[in-house]
Amino acid sequence: MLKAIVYVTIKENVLDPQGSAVQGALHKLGFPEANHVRIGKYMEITLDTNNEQEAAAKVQVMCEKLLANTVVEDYRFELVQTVEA
Amino acid sequence: MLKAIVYVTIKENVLDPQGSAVQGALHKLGFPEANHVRIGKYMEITLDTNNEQEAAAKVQVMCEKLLANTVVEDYRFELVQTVEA
Amino acid sequence: MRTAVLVFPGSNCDVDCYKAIEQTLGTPVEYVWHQETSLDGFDLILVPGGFSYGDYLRCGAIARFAPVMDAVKVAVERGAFVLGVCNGFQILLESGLLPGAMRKNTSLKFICQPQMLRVARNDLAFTAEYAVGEEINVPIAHGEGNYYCDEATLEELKANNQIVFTYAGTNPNGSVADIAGITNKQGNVVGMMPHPERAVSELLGSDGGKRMFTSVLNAWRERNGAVIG
Amino acid sequence: MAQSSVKSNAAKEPTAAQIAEQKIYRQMGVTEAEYELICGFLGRNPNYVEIGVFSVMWSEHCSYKNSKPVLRKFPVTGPRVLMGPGEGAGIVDIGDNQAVVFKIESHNHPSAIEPFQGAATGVGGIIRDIFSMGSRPIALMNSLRFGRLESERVKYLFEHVVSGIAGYGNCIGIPTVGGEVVFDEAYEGNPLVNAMCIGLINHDQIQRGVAKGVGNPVYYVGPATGRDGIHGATFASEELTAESEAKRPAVQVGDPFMEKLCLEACLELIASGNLVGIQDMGAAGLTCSSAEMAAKAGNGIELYLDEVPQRETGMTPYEMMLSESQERMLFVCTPEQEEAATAIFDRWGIICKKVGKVTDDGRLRLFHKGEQVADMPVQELTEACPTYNKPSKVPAYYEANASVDTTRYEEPADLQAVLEKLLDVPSIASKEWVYNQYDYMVRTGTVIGPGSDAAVVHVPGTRKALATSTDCNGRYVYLDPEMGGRIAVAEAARNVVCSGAEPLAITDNLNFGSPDKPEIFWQLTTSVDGMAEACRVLETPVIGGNVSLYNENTKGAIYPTPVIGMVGLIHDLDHITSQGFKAEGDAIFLIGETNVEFGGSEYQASIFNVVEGRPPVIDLAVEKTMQNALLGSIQAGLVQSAHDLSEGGLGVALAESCISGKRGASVSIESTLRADAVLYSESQSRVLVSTTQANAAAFAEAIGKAGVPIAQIGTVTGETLNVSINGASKIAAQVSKLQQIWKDAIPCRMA
Ligand SMILES: Nc1ncnc2c1ncn2[C@@H]1O[C@H](COP(=O)(O)OP(=O)(O)O)[C@@H](O)[C@H]1O
Ligand SMILES: [Mg+2]
Repeated sequence: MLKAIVYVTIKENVLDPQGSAVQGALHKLGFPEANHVRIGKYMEITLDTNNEQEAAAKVQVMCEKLLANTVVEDYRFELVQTVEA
Repeated sequence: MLKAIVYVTIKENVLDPQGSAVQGALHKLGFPEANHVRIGKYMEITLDTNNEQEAAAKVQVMCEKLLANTVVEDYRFELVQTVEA
Repeated sequence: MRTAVLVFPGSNCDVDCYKAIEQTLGTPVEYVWHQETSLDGFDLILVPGGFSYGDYLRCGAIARFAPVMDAVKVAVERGAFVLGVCNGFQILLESGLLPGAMRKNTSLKFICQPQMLRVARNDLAFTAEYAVGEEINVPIAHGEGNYYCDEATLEELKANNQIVFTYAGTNPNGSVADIAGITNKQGNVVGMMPHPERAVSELLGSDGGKRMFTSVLNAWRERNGAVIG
Repeated sequence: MAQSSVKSNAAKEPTAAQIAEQKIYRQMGVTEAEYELICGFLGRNPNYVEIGVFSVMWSEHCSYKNSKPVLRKFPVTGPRVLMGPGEGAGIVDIGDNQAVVFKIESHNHPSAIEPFQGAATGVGGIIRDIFSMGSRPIALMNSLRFGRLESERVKYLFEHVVSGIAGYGNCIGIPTVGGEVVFDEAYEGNPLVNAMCIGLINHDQIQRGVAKGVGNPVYYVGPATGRDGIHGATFASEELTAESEAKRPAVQVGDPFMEKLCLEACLELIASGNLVGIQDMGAAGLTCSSAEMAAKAGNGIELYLDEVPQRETGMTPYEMMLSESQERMLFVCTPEQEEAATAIFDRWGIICKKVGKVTDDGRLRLFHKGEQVADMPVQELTEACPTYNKPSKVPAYYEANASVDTTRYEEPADLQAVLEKLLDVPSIASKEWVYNQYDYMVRTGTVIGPGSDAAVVHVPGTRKALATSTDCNGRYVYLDPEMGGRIAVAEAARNVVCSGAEPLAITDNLNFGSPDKPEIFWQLTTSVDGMAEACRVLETPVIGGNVSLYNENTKGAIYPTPVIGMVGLIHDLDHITSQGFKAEGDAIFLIGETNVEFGGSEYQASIFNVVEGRPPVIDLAVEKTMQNALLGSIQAGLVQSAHDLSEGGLGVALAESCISGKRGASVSIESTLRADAVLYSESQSRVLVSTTQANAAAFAEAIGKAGVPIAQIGTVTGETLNVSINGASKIAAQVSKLQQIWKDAIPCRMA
C-alpha cells in the first residue's frame, strides 16, 4: 500500500493571519528569534493501491480539486510505501 | 539561519473529524482508494540563530507550550540550514 | 419569483433565508437538497450560511462538489439571481463562480456582531433600493471572512465595478480593500459575508438587509414584465 | 486496513477471580460493600465487563448516590410541568400545545484538562439531551468560572473554553444567547464549565427513552465507536490529581458537524413517527443508554457487540460498552418501522446499525464473537446503587464569620474611583470578548442577545418569547449556603422578570467540592435547602439538573456554586424589556430597599480584598411581591428599561444602564446610609427601572400599592453619569469613559 503525504501551504506572497499570530505568540513566550512563521496543512492519505505512477496522478488531481485552493495555497506531495498491517 | 519544520498530527486513537470528512469527500469525488485520511499541521519557523542544539531545545519548548496540544496531538520537528536571504 | 434555498449537510442559515423570503416577500420559496441536479424554474437561488461539511479542510471546499452546484452554474448561465451569504459566499468562491478566496479573520477568532456596511453600487438587482454610499447595519458572524485576491484580480474587480459592499468603520476581519461582498461580471451572482437575512426586522435589531430581497423581487418583476409574483 | 492493528486487550483482562482477590473493582471506584451487593445480584463474581458496567452505572455521575437524598428536597412539580427530573431534560408547558425543554450540564473536569474539547463536548452533550426528547434546540447558555485572569494557565483555559463553546455551538447552528463568567481565585485550577440548552416541542412529540416491545430491534446511530473517554464517568467523579492528568486520553473530541446531521435526522425520525423510544449516549455511552432504556420499559436488552460500528480494530466488549465517543444515539422501533427509519439516516449519510433487540427477561446481555460476555439485571444496574447520607458538619469559617463586622471598612473618599475600579473587575466588565465569538443570532430568533439581564428568544409563529438567565454568586453561597442558595434562584428569576417574562422553572447544576468532607456536604445540603425554599416561594420548580462533585484542586474546594438556569415566558413580544436607558428625559426609579450589606460583595472583595461576614439577606416573600409588581407594570406597558441590582450594587447598575443605552443620567439620592452603601451595597430584591415621564406616576403608584419601596432617583439625560448623595456630588463621569474601562477590561488582560 501507498501513503500520500501532502503539504499544503499558503502562498509566499499571501499574508497568513495564522502564521502572524503564532509568530506574535512565540515572541510573547520569549522566543524573539522566531522571525518568520508559516502554517500549513499536513495530510496523510492511505491509498489502496501499489501503482506509484497511477497514485501520483490521482493525488495530483485530489490536490488540485480539493485538498488545496490554488488561489491562495501551494501544495506538494510524496508517496511512501507502507507495510500492510 | 535555521528553519524548524514542525509536524503536528492528531494522536493515533483520537478522532479526526476533519480527516473523516475529507475522506468522505474523496470517495464522492471518485477516489475510493483513499481509505484513511488524517489531517495535521505543517509549520515552518525561521530562527535567527545558527546554534542547532539551542534551537532544538527551544523548538521543543515551542511545541510543548504553543504549537501542539499534547493532550490530543503528537509533534515532531526537523531543523534545516537555510541560506541567508 | 420562485426562490430556492440550497441545503447542504451542515447548512444552518437555510431556515433563516427561507424565513426572510417568506416574511419580507411572501413569494414561493423551497428548500433544495444538495443532491438535486436541477434548479430549473427557480429565479432566485440562495446559498445559505452555516458550516457545510463542518467547514472542515476549508470553508466551502467540500460543498462545492455537491451535485446541486452544477445546477447553480447552469442557472447562473441562464441569468438567474444567485446570492451566497457567509458560508454561501465561501462556496461560490471555492466553486469559481466568484473570484478570490477566504482566509481566517486576522483576530483568528469567530466574530459575531452588528456591522455597518457601505453600499458601493446600486445598479444591481440586489441593491437597487439602496443609495450609493449608504451605510446599512447588516450583522456578521464568521471565522473566515478575510477576503483575499491578488493585485491583478483586485484591479479587475475595481475596473469592472464588482465590489458591492465594503465594511464601514473598522474592517472586522482584514479583508482586502475592506471588501464585504462582490459580484460577478454579469451582476447576477452576489457573494457577501454579512447576513442580510438576519437583518429584515427591527425586532431582531436591524432591517438593513431587507431591501436586498425587495430589490431583487422588483428586478425580477421588471425583467419579466410581471405585476405580481 | 491501514491502521496499525491493536491487539485485542481481552486476553489481558483480569478474570472474575482476580477481580475479587486483587480487589480490582476498587480502582473503578466500587467499594467493597458495593462489590458484595453486585455479587449478590449476579449470584457470582462479576467478570471484567460486568464490573466495568456496574462501576459506571454506580458512579456518582450516573447514580447520584451521594446527592440523591439532597435532590429529594427540591420541589419538582407545578401546574406547567410536563416532565420533571428523570428523563434527559425537563419539559414545561407554554400554552398552545407547545412546551419548552431545557437542562444544564457540567463538563468541568474534561475542560480542566483539555479546555477546547472539554467545553465543546459539554455543549454537544447537552444538545443531545434536548433533541433526544424530540425537541428542536433553539438556544444555548453557558455558565463559566475561572481563576483570576492573571496567570497564563487561566488565560489559556478561558480562551480555549470560550472557543470550544463557540466552535461547537456555531458549527451546529444553535445560537449561544447568554451566560455568565466569573473569575475568582477559588476556581484556580478547577474551572467550571456548565452548558445549558433550551428547545421547543409540541406536546404530542415528546419522546421517552424506553425500550418497549419485546422483540423490537435496537439501533445504534452516529459515528463509529472508538476508545474515547473510557471511564469518563468515573473520572468525572474523582478529584483532579496528578494521577488523573495521566489519564489524558479520557478526553473526547467533538464533531459538531456529525451532531448537526444526527440532530436533523433524529428530529426527522421523530416527526415521521417511526420509532418507539430514543436516548442519547451520554456519560457511559452504550452502557447507560441501553440499561436505562430497558429499565424504563421494565424489559431487557441483548446487544450484539460485533455489530457495533468500530473506529479502531480489536476493541473489547469492555471498551465498547464504556466508550464515550460523542454524537451517538440509541433507538428502538418496531420491525415494521425499520425500513423507513433507516432510510432517514441513509439520506443524512449517518451510520444506523441494528445492534440488538428488546427482551422480556429484564437483563442486559452482551454477546461478542459468538459468546455471551455479560449478563446483568437492568433494574439493579439502574436503581439498586446504594445511596449515602454523608456526614455533615458546620465549617469553622462559617461560625467565625458570624462575628465579622462588615461595616467596619473605612469609606473611601473617592467613590467614582471605586466605580471605575469595579467596572474594570473582569467578573463585572463587559463580556463582549466572550460573546462576540458566539453566533448568538443564527436561527433569527434572538430578540435580546447577550449583554442584558436575560436573553430573549422568539417562539416562531407566535407573539411569545422565552427569556433565560444563568446565575450563581459563589461567594454568597460560600459565606452562607442557605442564603446564597436562595439568592441564586431569586436573582435568576429577577433577571427573567426584568426582561418581561414570567419565571417558569429552573434547571440547576450543583458544582461542589468533595462530598466526602463533612463541611462540603454541609454546603451542599444547606444550599439546596435555600434553593428549594426559593423555588417554592417563587413558584419555579426544578425540572432537571446535574451534579458535579469533587471540584477540588491542591488548594482545596471551589466555592460552592449551584448554578441556576432559569427560563421564563414572555406572553407578548411587546413586553420585552432590556436594561439600557431608552430616551432622554425618562424617569429613573430604584425599587426595593437598600441596607448596608457588604458581605460577599464585589465592593468588599475588590476594594478591601476580603471575602467575609454574612452575605446580603433576602426575604423571599418580599422578592416575590416585588417581582409580581414589576412584571405587572412591564406587562401594562409602563416600563422603558429594567435592570436588576446585583454585583456592584446601584453604582454598577447605573453605569450599565447608561452604557447599554448610550445615554447619561442625572441621579440624586437622599439617604441616611453611608454613601458607599448607597452605591455599592448588594442588598437584594432591588431593580433599577426607567419609565417615560408620562408613565412615571402610574408606575410609582403601581409599585407603591404593592407595598414595595420605590424612589424616583433621577432622569435619563446627556452623556454623563452624575450621582449626588444628600446633595454632595459623588460621581460625575462621561459614560464613554466608563464604557471604555468596562469594555477594555477583559480584552486588555487577554491581549
Ligand atoms: N441538581 C439536580 N437537580 C434536579 N435534578 C437533577 C439534578 N441533577 C440531576 N438531576 C436529574 O436527575 C436525572 C438524571 O440525571 P443524569 O443522569 O444527569 O441524566 P443524563 O443521563 O441525561 O445525564 C435527570 O433528570 C436530571 O435532570
Ligand atoms: Mg442581572
